[in-house]
Amino acid sequence: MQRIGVFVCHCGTNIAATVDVKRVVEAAAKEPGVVHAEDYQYMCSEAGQLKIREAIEQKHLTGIVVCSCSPRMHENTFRQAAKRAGINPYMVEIANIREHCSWIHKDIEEATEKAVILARAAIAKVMLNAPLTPGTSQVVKRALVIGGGIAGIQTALDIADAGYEVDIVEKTPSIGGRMSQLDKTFPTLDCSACILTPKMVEAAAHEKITIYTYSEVEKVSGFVGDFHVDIRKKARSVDMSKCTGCGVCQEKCPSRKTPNEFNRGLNTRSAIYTPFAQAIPNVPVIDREHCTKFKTGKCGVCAKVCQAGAIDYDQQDEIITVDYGAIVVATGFDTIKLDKYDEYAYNQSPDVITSLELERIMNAAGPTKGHLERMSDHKPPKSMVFIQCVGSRCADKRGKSYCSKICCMYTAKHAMLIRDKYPDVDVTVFYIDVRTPGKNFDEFYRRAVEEYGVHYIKGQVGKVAPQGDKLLVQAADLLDNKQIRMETDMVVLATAIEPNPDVRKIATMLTASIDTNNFLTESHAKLRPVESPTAGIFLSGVCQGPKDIPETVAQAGAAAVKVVGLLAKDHLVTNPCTAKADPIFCNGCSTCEKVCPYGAISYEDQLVNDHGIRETRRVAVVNSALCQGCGACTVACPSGAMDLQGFSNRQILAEVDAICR
Amino acid sequence: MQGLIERAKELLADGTVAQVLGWRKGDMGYDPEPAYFKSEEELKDFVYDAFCGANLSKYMIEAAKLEGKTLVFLKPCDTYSFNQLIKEHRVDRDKTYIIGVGCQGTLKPEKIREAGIKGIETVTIDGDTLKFDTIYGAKEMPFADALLERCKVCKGKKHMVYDELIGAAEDEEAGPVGNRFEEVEKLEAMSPEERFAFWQEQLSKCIRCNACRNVCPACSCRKCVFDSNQYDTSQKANAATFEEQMFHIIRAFHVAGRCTDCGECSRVCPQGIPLHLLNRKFIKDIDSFYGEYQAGADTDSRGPLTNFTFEDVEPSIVQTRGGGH
Amino acid sequence: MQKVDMAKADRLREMSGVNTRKCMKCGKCSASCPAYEEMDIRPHQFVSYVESGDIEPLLESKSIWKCLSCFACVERCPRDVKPAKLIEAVRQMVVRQRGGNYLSPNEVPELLNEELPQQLLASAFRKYSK
Amino acid sequence: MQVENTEFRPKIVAFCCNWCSYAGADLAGSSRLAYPADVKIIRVPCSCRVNPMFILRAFQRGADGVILCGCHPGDCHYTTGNYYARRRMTLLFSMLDYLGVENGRTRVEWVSAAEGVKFSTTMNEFVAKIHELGENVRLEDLRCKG
Amino acid sequence: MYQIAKNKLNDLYQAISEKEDLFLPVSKGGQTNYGLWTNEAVADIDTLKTVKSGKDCFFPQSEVLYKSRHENGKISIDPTELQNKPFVVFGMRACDVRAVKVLDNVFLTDPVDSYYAARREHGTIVSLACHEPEETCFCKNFDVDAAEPGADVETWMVGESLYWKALTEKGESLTALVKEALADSFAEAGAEGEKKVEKEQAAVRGIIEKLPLSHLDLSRFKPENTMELFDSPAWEDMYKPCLACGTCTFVCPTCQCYDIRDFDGGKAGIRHYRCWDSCMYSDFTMMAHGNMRTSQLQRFRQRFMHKLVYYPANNDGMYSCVGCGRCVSKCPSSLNIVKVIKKLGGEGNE
Repeated sequence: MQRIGVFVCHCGTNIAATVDVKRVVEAAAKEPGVVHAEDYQYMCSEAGQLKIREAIEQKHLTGIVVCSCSPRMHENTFRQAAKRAGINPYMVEIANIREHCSWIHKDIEEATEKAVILARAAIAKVMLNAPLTPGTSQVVKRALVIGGGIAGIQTALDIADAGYEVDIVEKTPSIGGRMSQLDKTFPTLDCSACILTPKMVEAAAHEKITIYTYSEVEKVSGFVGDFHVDIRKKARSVDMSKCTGCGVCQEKCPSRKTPNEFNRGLNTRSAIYTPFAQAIPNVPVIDREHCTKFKTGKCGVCAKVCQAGAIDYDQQDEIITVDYGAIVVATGFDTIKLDKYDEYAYNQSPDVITSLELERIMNAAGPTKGHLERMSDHKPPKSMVFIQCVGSRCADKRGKSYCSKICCMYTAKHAMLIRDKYPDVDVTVFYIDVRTPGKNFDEFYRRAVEEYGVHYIKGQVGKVAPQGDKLLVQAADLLDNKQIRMETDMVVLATAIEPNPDVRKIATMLTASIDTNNFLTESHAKLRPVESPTAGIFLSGVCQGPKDIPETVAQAGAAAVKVVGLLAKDHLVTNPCTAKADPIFCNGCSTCEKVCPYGAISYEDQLVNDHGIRETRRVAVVNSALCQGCGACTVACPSGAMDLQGFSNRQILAEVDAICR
Repeated sequence: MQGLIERAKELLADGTVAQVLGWRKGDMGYDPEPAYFKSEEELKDFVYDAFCGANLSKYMIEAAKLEGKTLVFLKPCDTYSFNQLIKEHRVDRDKTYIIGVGCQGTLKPEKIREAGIKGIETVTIDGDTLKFDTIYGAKEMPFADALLERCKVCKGKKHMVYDELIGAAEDEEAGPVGNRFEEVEKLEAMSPEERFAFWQEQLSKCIRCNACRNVCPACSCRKCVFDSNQYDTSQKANAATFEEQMFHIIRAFHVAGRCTDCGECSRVCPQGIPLHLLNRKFIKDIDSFYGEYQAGADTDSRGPLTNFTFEDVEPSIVQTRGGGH
Repeated sequence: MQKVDMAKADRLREMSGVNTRKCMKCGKCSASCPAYEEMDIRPHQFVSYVESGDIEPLLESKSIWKCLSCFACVERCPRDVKPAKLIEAVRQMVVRQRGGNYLSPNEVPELLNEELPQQLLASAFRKYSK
Repeated sequence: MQVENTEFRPKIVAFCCNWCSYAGADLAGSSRLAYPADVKIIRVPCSCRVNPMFILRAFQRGADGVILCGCHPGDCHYTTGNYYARRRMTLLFSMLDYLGVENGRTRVEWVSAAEGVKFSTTMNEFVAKIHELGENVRLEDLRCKG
Repeated sequence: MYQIAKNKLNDLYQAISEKEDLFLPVSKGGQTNYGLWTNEAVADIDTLKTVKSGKDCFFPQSEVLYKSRHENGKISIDPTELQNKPFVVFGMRACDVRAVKVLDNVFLTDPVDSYYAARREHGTIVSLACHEPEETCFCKNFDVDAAEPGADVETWMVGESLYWKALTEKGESLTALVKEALADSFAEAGAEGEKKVEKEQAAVRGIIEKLPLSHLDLSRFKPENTMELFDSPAWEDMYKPCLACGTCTFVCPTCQCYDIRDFDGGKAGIRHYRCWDSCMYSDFTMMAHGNMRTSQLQRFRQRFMHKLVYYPANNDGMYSCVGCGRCVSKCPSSLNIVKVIKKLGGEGNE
């Protein structure tokens, strides 16, 4: 017979303000099986946990129910408290009377009544709980980082420096990511390449780091500590072991009309190419879609000019399977498409550009060799307009609801750099709010205004229209309460950023949850910001939310520490809430096996003794190390032989009964 | 029929099989029972005619535990059930010798009684006519009028699995007959209130004798969930209509995607509840939501409930599909 | 001292279906407005006036007769606030207070002119007939 | 949307998967997004854990509506669980409809951990629907009444 | 003896039901079973055999014995009231009337089953003689006379009239009740009526004589042959087609086994109820240690040994089979007690 204790938490006033805690205690005390019930200000506090411990010891409780916040908050806290008091940690159930009750209801009567019912359901469930013992599983001492931008590189370096093997999988031909496209960085204005390249080189040279560029993650199976990942190494058509990186092939390649992705399409590149001069690895790839040899079979110039004989037109995609203990997602971002913003004339005039395009124009290795000029006539502009919040903070479907966070600062940077290098160019920034939280950020913005004479006008631009070789900008100056119509030579749009679209596919493979904006969800917004709710999956960089370089690097380091913390363990404790087949009921029909996503179910011939009737039969056996406890098999099983420990049929039915009573 | 007996004798004699599973003559001419035959002598009571409605597939679960091979006679629709049982590892194909037998449709004695024919002493099937000697004199009725509902919408006279065929239909006449979803469609076209009344009247007759479950080749569980103490379902009592609804819904759900539509449930129900209409509803839904699927047509495909596609319809289709639903 | 009339503000919100709290004060409506120069109270101000319950000046404003109902502000507002609908609502409120019709449907055909955009006529009818 | 407080207080059971919908309900809670107290949530690891029997049992015991919430298709924590749940529930709901049970009493909704607002609006809508349908009589078990 | 026109039977039902609950064969969903007479009910006394027998009227398939409730830490018990109002069962055939005697032997001997006893005390049985017995009938073997069904009142349907004869005190008072309510349409049948009934009886007995199953050899089913019958190798062959369903036991008018269970109805409390059980079920007599009968052969054997050997051994030779033939027509596998009698009774039957 179970002896249940019920502990009702006030959570300060969070619960007690809307739920009559005393009445919950009274009602719970009358439930069959309950031998102890009490309430306390903060059950999760040291003192609260002590109360639980005392009650368990003094009243010889076999199980406890804590009526408090969501089990997602403190289930583990109370399980540990129970464990310390000497009962099995799985003899604990939580009635969520905060998130699911006190916080959403206003009427005390109603909320109290509901809290009583929720407590009753938890009591009914715990009455059927059985002690569970977690098993253990091995940890593969190797990590995978998906994405080779600054987030991925930093995470990989930190993990590798701690002594663990790390693989980076990068989709493009080189690591470096968005940061490699930037010219200068705020607020210090140091050269982006100068600080990034050494990290790239370090990663490439690190003995613990393996880099797979031009590669993609194809399939992921397994679970924390033991993921199995298929990586597709796309055919490069260049033998990496032979290529010397001399670049002759790229010079001689006759097909040169492909838009240069690295320069955001502002110029073109050859079909065989390395994305940029400092690319790592410095080995080109053949873009088979645009290569004449692959399109028509005629050409082969690159093979002829390659001294090293590295060109290999017959190379095939290769799939390798590697086991990892942890996976870090660092897939980064892209700017949103501006197709739906006709009012800014982005598709109508080459002189309306995005900020990332401006970065390339400003960069010495960019399409204009670093000269500021209009893309239409290559003339230097006399005046420039920057428009903030293009596609950010939008309630409609055209843009994104969030603030892209980095635009205010990089716009100030651009404005400042232009005024510095070309003092005769008149620069105007139209803003809604200037957001500059961050060390030395506001000072930086003020310098742009005060020292460099950038005009900041509060008011979003309504329309940009090409007029002759000029652009007409129409806006309202909200502070002067007047409408502005001004002609300018160039317009730069601070375009919203969004997670790399590929992240959705990757999140699905990893079973990591993702929000409506395609940002990966962190396990807890405040307390676990670099962990995905899926065990063993960590988040680094903008894939989790907009952030600038220093924040990205900080998060990359944090993710690395979490990975190292995981890899440092030899064994992981597995979830004991696994499926279990009752051989007496099992038909051995193989239905459950078909729905198991983990291949955790196998069949064996077993001697089954059903009340003295002995028979050797084929029955299902669950590998508890592989089983993750989803319960798909329990419903697929026609005879009800399969049940889930911790969420058994009887437990759930008892909850249903208790709620409907 | 003599051909079947002769072949069974041969297979017994040459040691191919150790026993024969077929039908044994009854007392009335319309009540043959499934039976094992172990010798030539016993086979004199063997019978195969339109009254041999029983699907012998399910008996093969137990037969797998016997010594030696068992020869079983399966009608075309029985072979679907057998295949499904192979898929579920419930029968042993290697210990089975299947003779596929031809079928002209099977009969329901209840229908003869409903036609007012009683006191039957002998029955003769004479082409399209059933002839009876009764203590109330000679009687007859059309063969077709005594057909089981399932045979009026036969899904085809092709055998899905066999070692040899005797008397099986030629290809041209083996195709399906009638629209088996007609009755389901009729119900679907009713208002929810009418449907509720219909099922209420039918299911309230249930006496929980479990004949439907026990005869069903898909209900092959060693121990049924309804025989388990775990769920607090009152197994035997027809105490409240809810229990009957629950039992029949769950039973239909458990066999959904596995039911071959053999119609045994409706054949055996002592209260004449059209249970096949529940199973057929699932079959119809599966066909329309997830593509045509015939359980038992093969032994290795994934059943519709252990499968999915990314584009599957959402459950809200039940609300939005409109029509009589 | 400003006279606060929250009842009217609520009424305007209800009539227009505009949630004034969604406004983030970016001014894109005013930036887009072709009639801006002729208005005494600007489109973005309509939103904040209603939000603060300062309705009297709106009812007296000439802006409501200057708005072309071109809906550029509705189209471009990043927060989906729809200032033009709010202006329309103020206009209706004024017209209903006055109770007079300035244009009857019978008069419309006479005014038809091939050069005239139909949208203008439709909005004029709305503007002067309610 | 707020439901008027009338005599009829429906009993509504919401099965929520641990990873998305239960967290979505938590988010609705921490965002103080109200929905009627008639809704009581049962935590299950995955939508695929929900056996049709649980749903029938709820109706038997007097529930007026049952809703199942899980991760969006493609986002299942266990990769594929909600796909199976989707098929099972589609067929079950269709069967209940076929038996003449009002088809608004059951519902499946995909609610992610980030969709507190959706959770709350879904529950408000569902409770309103159940108010419209009134008390569940077609699946009631008289032995559980009174 | 009284007489009432067939087309006035609804008046008869109405008259009885105004005073007492009336149970009679009612057609619903295409099947005829005993049910309560109401204005909407479709009485069907032409069908020879109801699917379930009239056993339900005295020993319902499921009945609550008591309800209990756990509230505020206290347990309360609320026993079901015993039957305390008179009721009438109309239309029972001779075999079913005999079956009630079989049940009486079980439930009315010490220890008396008070639920059953109360119903028997308050119930009046109006029997109905058979008109056209079927080939599945074999009541003659058990000395049941389908032409003279007995009980409190016995009736015959001859042509367009129902003839009514009270046999007991209860029968007399029911007759008085009917007479008072119906007056003219329920009249003395007179000598002519008696004659008609006698003629009908003779005809029915003649038919029964000719029925194919009317002459079974029951001579071997004696207590002294118990072990021999028990050990017969024939069981091994016979049980094989049995599906282990409960059809035969649930349609049987004499099967009296029941199970007692609890149903937790939540706020409605716990119902302690009994319901028919079937010895064919694998969990029949399931106990903590398991089941005494571990194979279907044993369960199958139990049923027929009980009907034909054990019961008569304890009840002065009265068989616990009445030859109604329901199992003969309803068994999904066409198995039945007749096949068993023939197999075990040796050759030379009939």
